[in-house]
Amino acid sequence: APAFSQERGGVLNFARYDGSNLIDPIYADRNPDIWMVGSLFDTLLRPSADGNSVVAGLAEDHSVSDDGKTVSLTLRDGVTFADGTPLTGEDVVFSLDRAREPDQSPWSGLLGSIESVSAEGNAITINLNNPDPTILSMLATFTTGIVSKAVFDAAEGATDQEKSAAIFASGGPGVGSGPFYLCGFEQGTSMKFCANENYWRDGADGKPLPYLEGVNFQIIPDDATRILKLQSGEVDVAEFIPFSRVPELDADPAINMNLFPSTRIIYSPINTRETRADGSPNPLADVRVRQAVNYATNKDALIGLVLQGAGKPMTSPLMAAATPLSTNPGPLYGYDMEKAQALIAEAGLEQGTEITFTTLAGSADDSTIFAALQQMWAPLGINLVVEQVDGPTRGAKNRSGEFDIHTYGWVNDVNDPGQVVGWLGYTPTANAVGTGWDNAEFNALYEASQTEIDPEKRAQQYADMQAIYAEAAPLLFMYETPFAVAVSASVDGYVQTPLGNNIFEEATVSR
Amino acid sequence: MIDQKPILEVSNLCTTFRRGGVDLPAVRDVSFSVGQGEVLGLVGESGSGKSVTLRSILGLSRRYGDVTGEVRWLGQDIASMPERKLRHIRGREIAMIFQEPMTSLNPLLTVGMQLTETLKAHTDLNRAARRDRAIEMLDHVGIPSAASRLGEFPHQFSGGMRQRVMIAIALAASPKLLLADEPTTALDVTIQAQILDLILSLADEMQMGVILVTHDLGVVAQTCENVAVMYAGRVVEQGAVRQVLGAPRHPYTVGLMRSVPQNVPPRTQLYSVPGTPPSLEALPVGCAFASRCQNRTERCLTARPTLDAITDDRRVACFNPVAAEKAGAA
Amino acid sequence: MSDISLSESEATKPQKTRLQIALRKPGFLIGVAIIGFSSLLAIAPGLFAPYDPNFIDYNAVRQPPSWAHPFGTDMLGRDSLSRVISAYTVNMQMALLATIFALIIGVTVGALVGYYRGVADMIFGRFVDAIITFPFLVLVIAVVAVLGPGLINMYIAITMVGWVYYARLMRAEVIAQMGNDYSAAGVVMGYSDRRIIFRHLLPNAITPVIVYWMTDMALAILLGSSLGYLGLGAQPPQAEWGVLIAEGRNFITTAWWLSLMPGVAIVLTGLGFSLMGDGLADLLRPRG
Amino acid sequence: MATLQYILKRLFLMIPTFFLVMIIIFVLVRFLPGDPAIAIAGDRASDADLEAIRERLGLNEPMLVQFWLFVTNTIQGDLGSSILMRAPVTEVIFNRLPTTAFLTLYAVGLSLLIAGPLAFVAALNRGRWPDVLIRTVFQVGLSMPVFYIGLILLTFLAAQLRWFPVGGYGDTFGARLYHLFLPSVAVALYTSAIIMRNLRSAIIEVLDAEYVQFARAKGLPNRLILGRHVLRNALISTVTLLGLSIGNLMSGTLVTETVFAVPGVGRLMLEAIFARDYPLIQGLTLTFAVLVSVVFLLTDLFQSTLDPRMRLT
Amino acid sequence: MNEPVMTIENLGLEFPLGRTLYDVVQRRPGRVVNALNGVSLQLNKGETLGVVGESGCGKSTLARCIVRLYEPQHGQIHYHGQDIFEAEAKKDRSYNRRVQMMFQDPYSSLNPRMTTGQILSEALRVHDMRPANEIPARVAELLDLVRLPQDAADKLPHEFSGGQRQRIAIARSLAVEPEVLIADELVSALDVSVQAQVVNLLLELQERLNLTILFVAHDLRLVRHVSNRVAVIYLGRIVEIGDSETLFSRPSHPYSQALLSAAPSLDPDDKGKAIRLEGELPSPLNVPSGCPFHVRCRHATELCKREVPALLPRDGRGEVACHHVEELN
Ligand SMILES: Nc1ncnc2c1ncn2[C@@H]1O[C@H](COP(=O)(O)OP(=O)(O)OP(=O)(O)O)[C@@H](O)[C@H]1O
Ligand SMILES: Nc1ncnc2c1ncn2[C@@H]1O[C@H](COP(=O)(O)OP(=O)(O)OP(=O)(O)O)[C@@H](O)[C@H]1O
Ligand SMILES: [Mg+2]
Ligand SMILES: [Mg+2]
Repeated sequence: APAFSQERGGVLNFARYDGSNLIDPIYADRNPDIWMVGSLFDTLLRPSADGNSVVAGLAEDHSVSDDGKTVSLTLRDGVTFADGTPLTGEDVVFSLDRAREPDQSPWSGLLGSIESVSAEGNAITINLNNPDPTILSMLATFTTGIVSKAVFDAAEGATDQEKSAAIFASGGPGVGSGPFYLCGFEQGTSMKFCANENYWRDGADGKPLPYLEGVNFQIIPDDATRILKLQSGEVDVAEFIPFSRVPELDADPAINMNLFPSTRIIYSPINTRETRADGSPNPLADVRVRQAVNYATNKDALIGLVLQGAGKPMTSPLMAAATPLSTNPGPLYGYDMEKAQALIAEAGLEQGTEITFTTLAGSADDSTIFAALQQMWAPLGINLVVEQVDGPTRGAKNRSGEFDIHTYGWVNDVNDPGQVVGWLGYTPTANAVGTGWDNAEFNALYEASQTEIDPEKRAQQYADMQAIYAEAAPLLFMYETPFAVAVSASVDGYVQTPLGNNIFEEATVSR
Repeated sequence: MIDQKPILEVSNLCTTFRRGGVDLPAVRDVSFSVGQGEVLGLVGESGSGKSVTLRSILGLSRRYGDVTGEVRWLGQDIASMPERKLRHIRGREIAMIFQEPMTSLNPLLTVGMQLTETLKAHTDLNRAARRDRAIEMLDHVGIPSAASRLGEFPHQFSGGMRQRVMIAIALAASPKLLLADEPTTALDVTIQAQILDLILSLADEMQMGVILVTHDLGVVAQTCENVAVMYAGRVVEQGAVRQVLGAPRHPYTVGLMRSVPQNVPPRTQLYSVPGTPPSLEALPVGCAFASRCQNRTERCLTARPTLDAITDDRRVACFNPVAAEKAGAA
Repeated sequence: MSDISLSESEATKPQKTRLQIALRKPGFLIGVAIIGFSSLLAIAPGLFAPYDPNFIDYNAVRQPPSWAHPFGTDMLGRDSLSRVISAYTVNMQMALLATIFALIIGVTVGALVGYYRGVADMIFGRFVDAIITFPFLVLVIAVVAVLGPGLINMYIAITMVGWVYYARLMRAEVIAQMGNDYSAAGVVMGYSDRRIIFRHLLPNAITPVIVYWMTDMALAILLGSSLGYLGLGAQPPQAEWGVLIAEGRNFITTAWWLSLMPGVAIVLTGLGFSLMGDGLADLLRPRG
Repeated sequence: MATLQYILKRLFLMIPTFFLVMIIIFVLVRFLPGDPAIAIAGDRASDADLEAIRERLGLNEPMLVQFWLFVTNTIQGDLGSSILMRAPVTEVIFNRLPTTAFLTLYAVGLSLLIAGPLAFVAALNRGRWPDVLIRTVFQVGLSMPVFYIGLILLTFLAAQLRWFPVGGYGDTFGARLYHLFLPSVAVALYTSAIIMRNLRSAIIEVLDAEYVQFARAKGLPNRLILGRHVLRNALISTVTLLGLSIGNLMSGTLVTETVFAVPGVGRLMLEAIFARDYPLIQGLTLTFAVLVSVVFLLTDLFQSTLDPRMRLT
Repeated sequence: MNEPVMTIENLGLEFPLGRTLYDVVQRRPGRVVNALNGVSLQLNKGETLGVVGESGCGKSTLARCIVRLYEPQHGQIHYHGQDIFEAEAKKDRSYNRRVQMMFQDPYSSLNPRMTTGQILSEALRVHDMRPANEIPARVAELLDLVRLPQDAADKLPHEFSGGQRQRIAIARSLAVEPEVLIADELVSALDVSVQAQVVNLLLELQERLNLTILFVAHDLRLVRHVSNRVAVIYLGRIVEIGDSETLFSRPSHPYSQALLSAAPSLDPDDKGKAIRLEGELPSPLNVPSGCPFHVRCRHATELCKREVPALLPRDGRGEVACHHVEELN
C-alpha cells in the first residue's frame, strides 16, 4: 500500500520470552539468537514475500550455471556497513568462508556443497562440488549474513569465537549491514537495536528504512507477566502468547492479536526399536500400534484444548504446510477410534499395556497433551503414564532411545524442506528424531534429493518420502501452530516470518 | 519502736491470678502499715504470697491479675492510680529490690546505664551528675573501683555483686520506702551480713521505711522491728519481732520456729510442721492451716479466723492460739 | 516420726489434664479440626469429590462456578472442586512424607551430637554450615533433577536438606536440657548413654522440634507447590494445589476460581498446622 | 581486637564449609542427567560435535582432575566460563548479583517495617482480637505461594491500577525502589510473617521477664521500657532468624525473579541448571555460600554487639 | 566407725576457659578456673561429713568428682582401696550404684516426663536389683521408706512439692542400695519446715542402712545438726576440718570464725558479734598467691602472702591450714 505519510521515528518496546546470547550469523544456534540475526546482518539474497523463492538482497543479481555447479552474484553498488564503511567482495568471501568452516560453525553442514568462494570487484563467484538445489535458499538464510572482515581482523581474541564475542559485547555499528545495529546489551536482561542510517533499502516514502529509531527488548520469561507488561502499556509487543490467552487478547481493542503463519510443528517421536532401552519388548515397534495411536488421537480436540483452536492438524507428516514441497495430502490420520481399535486387535496388543509419555517439566501444554492422550488412548487398552523431565534430560533420552513417546517441536531455520526431512526421517542424521526408524528407500530418496536440481524430480522425491513416512508413522502427528504475538494497536508493520525471524524493517509505532 | 504516722498503709489487699481457667488467690486480705524508718519483716513459706504482696503494692501485679484493696502511700491511694501517674512514685518514692539477682538486670545494658536511667527518670541531675551519683551508689554498696565498672554488663558481675547493683539502683533516687524481696538469699553469709548492714544504716540515716521479705528467721531477728508471718496468702501473725519470735502465738509460727535446728541435740530428729501447704487452687473453706494444725477444732474447718489484735500491736489469726507461756518455752 | 506422714497427698489433688487445658483454647481446637478434616479428605477424597477429578470434558471448558460445578471447571473441563479435593491426598502426603524422615534423622543426629559434642559436633557443625549456606531451593531442584521429577524424589531431596534444621534445633535443645540435673542424675545412677539420650533427654527436648515440625509441614506444602510450579513435583494428571494454582494463574482475570480455590486450600491447611503447632507447644510443655 | 579475632576464627571455620559445598555441588552437577554438550549444541548436534565440545570444556578429563582444576581455579578467583552465557562466570554473576542483593535487602527492610510494629501490637494485645487478626493475616502470607501472590499484585496493582510497573528493575536508586517494590512485597509477605511470629513470642516472653518488671518498678516511662528494654532483648533471637532466612530468601528469589522479570542471580541459577551450565551452577552456588556465610557472620557480629554475653570466644 | 570408705588425696581440678587465638599468638596459656586445689579427706563408714564454704569455693565440684561426673587433673580418689579413675574401674557401673549423688534443685533432677514409679523401677531394672516381678513391690517399699503415699507412683514430678521431689530423689538413690550418699545442697532450695522433714528422713535412713553421707550445704546450723565431722573449704582448699561440735563451738581458722559469726542469730538481742570480712571473695580465676584467704584476713602477714599453709592437725581440734593458728587461738 502506498503510504507516503509513513510515520518515522519512535522506539518499539518488545517483550521477549528469552534473551539472545550472541547474535552472530554462525554462532547463533538458539532460536532467540537466530531470529534476530536478520535485523543486524543482511544476506546476499532475501526470501520472497511468499517465501517460496528468493529475491535480490545485498546482491542485486544472481544466476546459477547450467550444470548447477557455479553461482554468480553481483554485489549492489555503494552498500555499506552500518558505520558507513563500504561492504566489499572481500567481506562476502570472508563471511561465507567463515560460515562454511566446519570447525567453527555449527551450521557449516548447510553450505557443505560449496567448494570455494571468490570475488572480483562486485562480482562474486561460488563454486560448488556438486549441484545443490538449496544453495540459493542458503544465501538467503541467517547463517550467510555478511560480516565486516575489517572489524573481525581488528577484534581482540585468539579465536574467531572470541573475536565474535568481543565484537558483540562492545556493540555498535560496523560489523553488520542489516537495518539495525546493536547499541545496547545486558545479558539476560535487555537489548537495544538502533536504526542503521546507511541501510540500502528504501521505505515507501523513499527514504532509507527502517522507520523506527530503534527497538528495545526486555526479557520476561513468565508468560503472564509478559502479557501484563503489554496490557499496562509498558511494552508494545509481547511474543509467545500462550494460546489459552489468545481469545482474551483478541477481544481487547487496544491490542492486535497476531497469529503469524509459521513452519512450527508439534509432534511426538515414537520409539520404533524392537526393544526398549531396558531390554523389554517395545509394543510401539509394531507399525499398527503406531498407526492406531495416531487414529485414536483426536487432533481437533487437542487443538481445542491446548491451542484454543488456534492451530491446525499436521497435513504433511514431515513438515508444516508452509514449507516448500509440502504435499498437503489432507488430514493425516483423522480421528477414527474404530480403525484404531481394529489395528490394535490385529497387532494383538495386550490390554493395560503401559506406555510412558515423557513430557517437559513445567510445560502446561505438555501436561494438557498428556492428560488428553491418557483419556483418548484408554479405549485402546493403553495405560499411558507420565514421566516429566527437563530439556537437557529429554534431549539425552531422545538421543539414547530411552523413551517410548515424548513431545517435540520444530521450526524451520531454512526455507527448504531438506533440513526438517533430514531431521525427522533420514536415519544417519539423528536416528530419525531418535525414533530409530530406518527405511532404506526413504534414506536413498533423501540422499538423491539433496543434489537434485530439477525442481519437478525433487518434488516427486519429497512426495514419495512423505507417503512412506506417513504410512510408517514413526511420529504421533499432532499439529501446526502459528506464532502468537500480541501487538499494541499503535504498532504497524511488524512481522514474524514462518521461520520465526523478527522483521522490524518496516515496523512503525505511533505515539 | 518509732511511734509516728505510718507512710504506707495497706488494707485488705487481695491479688488473684487466673491460670488455666482457675482462680489463684495469691494474696488475701493483707493489711499492715510501715512507718518512717521502720523495718518490717515479711516471712512465710515459699509460695505464701510475699513477693506478690510487694509487687501488688507497687502496682506491678495488675498486668497479671486482679488487685483489690487499698494501698495508701502518704495518704494517697495508689492501688487504683493510673500507670502514668504511678510511675512517678515508683523508683522515686518507693523502690524495690527483686528476689532474683540473676534475672532482674537487663543483660544487654551496662550497669551504668541501668543505674543512670532511674536517675534520669526521677531527678534533674545532668549527665555528669548522674554519673557521679551512680559511682557514689556503687561505692556505697561496696563494689570496688566503681567508676570503671559502670561500663560493664551484668554477666560480668557475680551474683552477690548483681544483688548489690540492684540495691544501688533501688536506692539511687533516695526513696522513702524500700521493698526488699529476699535481698540476701543469693548471697553468702559473710556478704549477706554486709548488705543487711547497709540497708539498716540507710534506713536509719535517710529515715527510709523498709519491708524486708526473707525466709531466714535469723535475719528477721537481727534486722526488723516488726514482722508479719504469711501463710497461704494471708497474714497469720503480726507484731514486734521480739514478741513474735520470742513467744509465737499462731501454731504455724510456732512450727516454723521449732523447725530451725537450734538448741536441739545434734543428729536427732528435728521438729517439722506436718503436711504440706494447701494448693492455692483449692483452698479449704476454713483456716488454711487447719489440716496441719495440732490445735484444730471443728470450727477451724468451717470458719476462717480473722487477724485480730491480741494486744495493742500484736495480731493473730487463729481461733486457738498457742498459750503465751507455752510458746515462750519452746 | 508420726508428724511427717500426716495426710500429705492433700497437696496433689486431681488436676486438669493438659489435654483438657489445651482443648480449652479455641485456636488449638480450630487447628485440630482443620487438620482432622483435611486428613479425612486426604484419606478418602472419593467420599467428598462429586466427580472423577481427571475426567476431561471438552465441552465444559473453564465454566464459572455453578450448582453442578461449585468451583467451576478448568481448561480441560475437569471439575475444579473434585480436583481441589483430590489434591488433598497428595498435599497432605507431602506435608507428612517430606518432613517425617527429616524429623527422625534430625532428631537422632541432633540428640547424639548434642550429647557427645567433641569431634562429632565439629564435623556436624561444618555439615550444617555447608547445607545451610547452600541455596535450599537450588539444592532441592538439583537433587530432583538428578533423581528425576516426581513426589518420591522430591521427598528425598527435601529430606536431604531438611534434616539439618531439625538436627540443629534438637542439638541446641539437648544441650539446654543437659543443664538440668536429671541427665547428670542418669550418669550418676550408672545408666547407659543410650538410655540417657533416648529415654531421658529426647522426650524432654523434642517439644520445640514437634512445634517446628508443624510449621515445617505447612512449609513443605508450600515448597511442594513451588516445585509443582516449576514442574518438579506431582506428576500430571494428579491434581496438586501448586500445580492447580500455576494452571489457573493465566486466568486470574477471566477464570479467577481456578487459582483461588486451591489457594484457599493451601492457606487453610497452613493455618491449621500452625494453630495446631501453637497448641501443641502448650500441650507438650511439662508443667512444674 | 577480640572482634577481629572472632572474625578470623569464623573465616577460618568457613574453609572446610566451602570445601564441603564445593564437593557437594561438584558431585551433584555431574550426576545431573543430560549432557552440557547437548545443552550447548542443541538436540540436533552430531556425535562428533558433542565430542569436540566435551573435549573443549574438559569434560573428558577424569573426575578427580576436573575437581582439582575446579578447586585450584576457584582459589585463584577463576570460576571458569559460563557455557550458556559465553562469558566468564565471575563477570556474569557480578552483573546480576546487585539486583538480587538489592531485592533481598529491600524485602528484608520491608519485612522489618511491616513485622516490627505489628508484632508489638499483637504482643501487647496478646489473645485479644488485634492479635488474632494480625496472626491470621500473616498466616495467609505464610501459606501463599509467591508466584501466586506475585501475580495477584501484578494484575491488580500494576496492570490494572498502574500504580507500579509490571517488571524491570530501574537504573537509579529511586527507580529501583519503585520498580522492585512489588517483588519485595511479595517476598516480604512471607518473610515478615516469619519475623512477626518470632518477634511476637519473643516480645511476650521479654515482657514477662524479671528485668522488665524491675524496669517498671524503677518508674521508667513506658516508651523507654518498650524501646530500650523489651525491643532490644526481643530482637536477639529475631536477628538470628533473619540471618537464617536471608539465606533462604536469596535462593528463594528464583521464583520471584521469574515472575517479576527481575534479572537476578536466582533466575540465572534456574537457567544454569536447565542448561547444564556446570561452571555457572558451581560458581553461583559458591557465591551463594559465601554470601550466606557472610550474612551469618554479620548477624552474629550484630548479635554480639547487641548482646554482651555473646562477645568474645 | 573409723573404717575409711573413701580416701581423697590431693584432688585438683581446673576448668579451662578455652584458649583464644590471641592467647595462642601470644604464647599464653589459656585461662583456667581453679575449682579444686589439693583437697584431701577421708570418708568413714557410717559418718556424715559436712562441707561448708562460700558460693563457688568448689563444694559441688568435689561432690561431682566423687561420683565421676568430673575427672580431676590431680590426685586420686580411692573407694575401698580401689582408684575409681583407673581405666578398668571406670567401666564398672557398680561404683555408680554404690556411691549415689542427690542434687540441689528438686525441680530439675527428676525427668519431668517419667512418673515416680517409672523413675524408681528404671533404677531397679538397670542395675538388676530385683527380678522383674518383684519390682512393683520394691517400688512400694521404697515409697514407704521415704514416706510418700502409694499413689505417688503414678504421678509426674510436677505434681509434687519440692520436699516430696527431694524424697523421690532420695528413694531413687536408695533403690540401688548404695553405701555412700553425696547430698549436694539437697535441702537448700526448701523451706525450713520441709528442710527439717528431709533432714529427719536422711538421718533416720542413715541409721537404719548404715549409710555414709557427704553433706554439702550453705546453712551452717543445719550442717552442724547433721554432721559428725565438718570440712570448711575456701577457694578450692580445705582450710579446716574436724569434729562438728568442736569446729562450730571453737573454730580455729580465721575464715571459719568469720563464716560462723556471720550466721544471724535467732535472738534479736544477740547482735553485733559478726566478724566483717573486708573485700570481695577473690575469683577462682586468679587465686591469690600464698594463703588464699590472706587478702581478706585481718591477721595476714608477709608469710601468708608468700606461702600456702599446710593443713596440719591440732590436738583434739581437727586439722587447720593457717600459719598463725596458734597465736590467734
Ligand atoms: N504472675 C503470676 N501469675 C500467676 N500466678 C502467680 C504469679 N505470680 C505469683 N503467682 C503465684 O502466687 C503464689 C504466691 O507467689 P509469691 O511469689 O508471692 O510467693 P513467695 O511467698 O514470694 O514465695 P518465695 O519465697 O518462693 O519467693 C504462688 O503460688 C505463685 O505461683
Ligand atoms: N563446668 C564448669 N566449667 C567451668 N567452670 C566451672 C564449672 N563448674 C564449676 N565451675 C567453677 O568452679 C568453681 C567452683 O564451683 P562449684 O560449683 O564447685 O562451687 P560451689 O562451692 O558448689 O558453689 P555453690 O555454693 O554456689 O554451689 C566456681 O568458680 C565455678 O564457677
Ligand atoms: Mg518470693
Ligand atoms: Mg554447688
